[in-house]
Amino acid sequence: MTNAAQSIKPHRATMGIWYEFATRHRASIVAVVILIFPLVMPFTALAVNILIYGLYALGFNLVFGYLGLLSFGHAALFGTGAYLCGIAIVHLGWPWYAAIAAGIAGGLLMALLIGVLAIRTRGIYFAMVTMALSQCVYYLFYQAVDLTGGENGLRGINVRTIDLFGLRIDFINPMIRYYVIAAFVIAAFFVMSRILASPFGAVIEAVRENEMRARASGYDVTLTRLLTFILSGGFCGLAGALQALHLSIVPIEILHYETSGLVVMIALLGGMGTFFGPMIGAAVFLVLENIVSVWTVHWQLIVGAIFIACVLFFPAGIWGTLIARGRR
Amino acid sequence: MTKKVTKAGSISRRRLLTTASAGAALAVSPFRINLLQAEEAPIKIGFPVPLTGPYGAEAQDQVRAGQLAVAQFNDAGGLNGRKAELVVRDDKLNPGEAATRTLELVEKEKVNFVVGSLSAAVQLAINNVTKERGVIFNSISQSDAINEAADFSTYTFHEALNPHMTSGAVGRYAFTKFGKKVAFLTADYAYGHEMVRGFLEVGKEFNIENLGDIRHPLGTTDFSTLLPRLQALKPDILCISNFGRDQQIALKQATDFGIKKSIQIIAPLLSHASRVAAGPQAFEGVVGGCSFYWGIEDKIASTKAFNEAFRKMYDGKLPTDYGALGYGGVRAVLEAVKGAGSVETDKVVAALEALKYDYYKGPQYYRKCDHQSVQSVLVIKSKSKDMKNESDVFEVLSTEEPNEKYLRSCEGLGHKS
Amino acid sequence: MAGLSFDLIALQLFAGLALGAIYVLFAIGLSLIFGMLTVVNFAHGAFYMVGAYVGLYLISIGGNFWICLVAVPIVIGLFGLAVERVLIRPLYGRGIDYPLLLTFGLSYVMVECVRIAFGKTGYPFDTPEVLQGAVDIGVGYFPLYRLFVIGATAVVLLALWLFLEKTSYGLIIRAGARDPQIVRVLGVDVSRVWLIVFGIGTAIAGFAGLLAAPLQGVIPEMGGTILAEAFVVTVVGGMGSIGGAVLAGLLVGVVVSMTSLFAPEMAKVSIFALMAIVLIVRPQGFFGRAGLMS
Amino acid sequence: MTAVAGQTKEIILRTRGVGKTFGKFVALNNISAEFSRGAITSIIGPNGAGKSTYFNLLCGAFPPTRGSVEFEGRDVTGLPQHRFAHMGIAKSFQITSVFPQLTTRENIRVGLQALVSRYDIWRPRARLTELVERADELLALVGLWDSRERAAKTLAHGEQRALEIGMALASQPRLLLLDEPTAGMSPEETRTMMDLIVKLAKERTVILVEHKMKLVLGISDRILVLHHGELLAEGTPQEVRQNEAVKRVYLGQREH
Repeated sequence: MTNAAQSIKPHRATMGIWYEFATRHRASIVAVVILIFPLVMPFTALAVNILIYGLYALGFNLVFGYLGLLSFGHAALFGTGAYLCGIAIVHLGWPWYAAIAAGIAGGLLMALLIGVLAIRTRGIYFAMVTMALSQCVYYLFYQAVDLTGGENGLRGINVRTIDLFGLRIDFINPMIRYYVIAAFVIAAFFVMSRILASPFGAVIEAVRENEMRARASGYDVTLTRLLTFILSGGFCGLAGALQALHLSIVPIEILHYETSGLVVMIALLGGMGTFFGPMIGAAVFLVLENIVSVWTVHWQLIVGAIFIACVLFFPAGIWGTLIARGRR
Repeated sequence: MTKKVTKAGSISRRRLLTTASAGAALAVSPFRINLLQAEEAPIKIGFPVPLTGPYGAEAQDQVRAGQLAVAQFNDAGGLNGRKAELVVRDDKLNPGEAATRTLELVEKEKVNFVVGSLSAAVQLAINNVTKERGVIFNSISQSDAINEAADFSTYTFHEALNPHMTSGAVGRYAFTKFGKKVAFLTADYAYGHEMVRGFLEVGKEFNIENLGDIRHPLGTTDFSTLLPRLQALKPDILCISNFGRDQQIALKQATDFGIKKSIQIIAPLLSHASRVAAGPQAFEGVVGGCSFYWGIEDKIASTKAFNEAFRKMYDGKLPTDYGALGYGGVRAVLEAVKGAGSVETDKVVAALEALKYDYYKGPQYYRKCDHQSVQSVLVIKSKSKDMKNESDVFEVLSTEEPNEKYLRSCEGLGHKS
Repeated sequence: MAGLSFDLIALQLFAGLALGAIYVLFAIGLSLIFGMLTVVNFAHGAFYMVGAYVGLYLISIGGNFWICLVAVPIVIGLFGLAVERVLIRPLYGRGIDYPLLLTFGLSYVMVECVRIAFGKTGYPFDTPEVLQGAVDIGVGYFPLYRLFVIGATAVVLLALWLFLEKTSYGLIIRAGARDPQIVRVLGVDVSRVWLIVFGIGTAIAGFAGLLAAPLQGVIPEMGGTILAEAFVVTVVGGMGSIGGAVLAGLLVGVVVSMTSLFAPEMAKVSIFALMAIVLIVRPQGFFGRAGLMS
Repeated sequence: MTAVAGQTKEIILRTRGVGKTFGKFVALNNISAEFSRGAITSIIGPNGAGKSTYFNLLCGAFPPTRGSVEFEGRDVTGLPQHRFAHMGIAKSFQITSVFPQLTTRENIRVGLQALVSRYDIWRPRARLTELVERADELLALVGLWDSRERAAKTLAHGEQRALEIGMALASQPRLLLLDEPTAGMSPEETRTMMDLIVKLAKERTVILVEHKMKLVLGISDRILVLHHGELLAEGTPQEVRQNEAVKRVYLGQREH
């Protein structure tokens, strides 16, 4: 089902020079791009959203692109991260960094719960079970009004300043907020790059490529899937936590299945199973939506049409197509 | 950024979605030196409303009326010649999007004020962003939570009615007329719960008998599994506390089940657009509340003036309830600016607190403790015959005059007295 | 709350079955298309919605509800044929994700086009005069129109059953639903069969939309909610199984109505909880093939 | 009926009364057999004899309905398949099964890695250099050195089969299970494969499932003949060739 030939592999046949360069220094390239990014965006809050959705899609892509499982329930991982971070600040009065840790832990834990239940189903059924379970999570948070604010959303995640190495930084300042969040996103990209280049990264791809063969080679396919899903939850949880800090609220819509659908769209648009694809997909999608929705209220028509065109003509996604060109 | 200063009069002809179009897409560096906000720079009012989504029609009306208030302000000379401008954004009815757009309005557009929203969750999201940044926000949609101390701030104003006020007015009217046995069908979210709470509080005065409260999930499209149960309770009054499409479908299906034959249906809030979308049959005989109905123009001078200005600007169209809120919300802020003689936040807050105004529905003022606009509530009934035009959908049964005693007490909301 | 009489429970059960009828009608099209084409049609809700709008339009230009009952499925079916030919066909053999994502985008486009053509606000859709009012069904009063919906669903199911059992196309489709390879081996023009199946599936969706219109009015977003619920129905029943869709549709209706009786605010999530439980216990649904689409 | 070990060598693998039913269909019925260490044992039989079912029980692809499987004196019945690989049992598939998008070398490297590192998410795998070296050795052994940088899906059929053997060897098995290793091969490829099998059998035990009896007669130490899910005969190639029951089964059935 995948078409992830573009994924990064050390022993790949004939690479272009720039491609090889990009592969080797992918984390540094991301860092540089992220630094100058807000300068070219329509507004800083959008740039932050792109980073966060890019990170969310990066985590999702680990399961979708690299492991080859289509999950329709990733909103539960993203949303749990956001809510736990928010709850830690609003109700428990935790410092911001501890709240981020709570968000990551929330993503990991929710992924463990959903993963244990869903990981044995396959293909379309996996998509449906994850969707159903994430709907149940939606309901759970919706009903826990005292903790989550229910339909009104969780408000009051107000972090005005953050203390860093003795410095007091103004977190309300948009650029500073951007760079603080960017630091976390860069760190996450680095970790993801390590995971993909690790022995376990090879196992993930082996399981996607041929489950039976992987099993015969001595890999526990179910456990590998579960661990990958949990890792993915950690990235999505971090993305959620950053989103909570950025917007200072957590809306219940974050757990809606449309949030799950959105990340599929972003990953596909950027190029599933590619390292930079999710971030590029997030940037293109959100910028497009922003521009078109300022221009016309019928932005969904344009977005839908672009989506159809992508599926029909660029199934490898934007980045996937570029890589395929570049490698030639 | 190119010159955005617009000559007087042209603003009214602006398209709904002004500013930040092509120019914004081109690199607007946050590092760019902010040219001193010259005196000529317009007074910017950010206006996030759900242009897309199920309340798009209402939102469009909010924008129209907001533009009218801006045009009137500018035509009257602005603030010593300084014009105002409405910066409209689509919040997509999503609090996350609303928060993002509010950040854009505050951080990039550098708006002086924010007015808008059409959902409880969205207004709370916007409010959380603006209050952190010391920007005045005048909310034009319903919520009880925004009055409460936890969400309130000095910069938070609430032009719209809240559920407590509407359900109170409707309850006081209905419980004396239709009976004491009451059953509830309620959308299971804060707004629905707040409305029921309002009814029950009023109900204590009238000794109503609460037969039960059935809560349905938000976005329910089929009430057939709930209605037999409600019917079996045999109430005098069925109180349907939900909004928008939930309300339209609930009323439609209640009609199909023949509930109206023996039971009076009341709803805390009847919206103009919902009534038009669902048609006269479904809403027939339903009694509810609203903040504004154009039909009171016979009695109230300010309504007549507002209706006429709106008609003139928009080819004879009549304003709706949400449109009027958009007008009131924007105009109150601009009048306060005039009164303060400045756009400085603290001065404008003081001016708003001191404001006694009558722009479109009779006298109003913002209560000191929670900045809730104290105002009249109309109790209306849906029409199904003798309609003069397509906007002639309600009959006003009574008007509850503005009175602070109909609001939740400041202490009850958690404000220090 | 008092008043849990036997009559009420019986009426509730009946209401559940009536609700299930619409789920069934919506889900069989979805299931038919999936079983034959392995296309998860995310635009099914949009076809349903367009069906309701086509009905609205036909009535506004002087048609009546009975004409719509025939015309709407034909119009939507033809539209479905065109969609299959132009958009879905190039994606066969590319796995299950791409048609899914394409139809996802298509639903955006269809909804927005309807918004442009008919406006963002919904419209009322009157119940045909002869079907207005409620009738006594022994345990209580029930709207006549809902009884009609049950009847119409039964007719569609019967027609579909006759088509599948008694015609040569039906034979091929049944064989194909069991094993797509067989049909190819038999040397049948598969693409023609796929085209027809997609047309029938969407036609039924349009018909369902028309039937739902008098129940809730029409609005561009009306397809979204039922789509999510219908996925539950098809998955619980076993994807590709028409019998499973019928059984699961009725079951979901009853589960919703019974939850409504005891914990109404949980009515929506009960559907998803049901699906999660069924799939965890039996990953292929009631009648699904194990390992399909892995 | 218990097969007797021909030589005095130790038993590496033993099945006791294993059977497998799928629904009502009995695929395999009560097979007890022993396999000697260091030998080449072939399992033969006509189509539908239960060879593949038996093979899958031996390699742990699914558990038997009845009976037990013992490896090196240890009961391994019902263990998950990946555990079989850890214990030293490797298999190749009847239908070619490789990691199609990975390079030939990466295919083998992944196979090798399973013994060394399965859950390490942090250290770069490029640092496990000894795996690459061993992968190169195995590539040379199975004759794929020249194709080491090609994606596995681009290899010819015979090369893919060889790659599979290479991957099986990667887990350093003491027992190598091969399911019709020459299926679909040209005569020339078949000869190369047979030579390779003989070479491999010098250092490990090999169990071979084969449809074509003639192929294995020459290289096998012992042969098991299955028919209708039962063990029909068992013995040295010579004994099997002269077995009346076997002759009857294979009579008229031309070997192809």
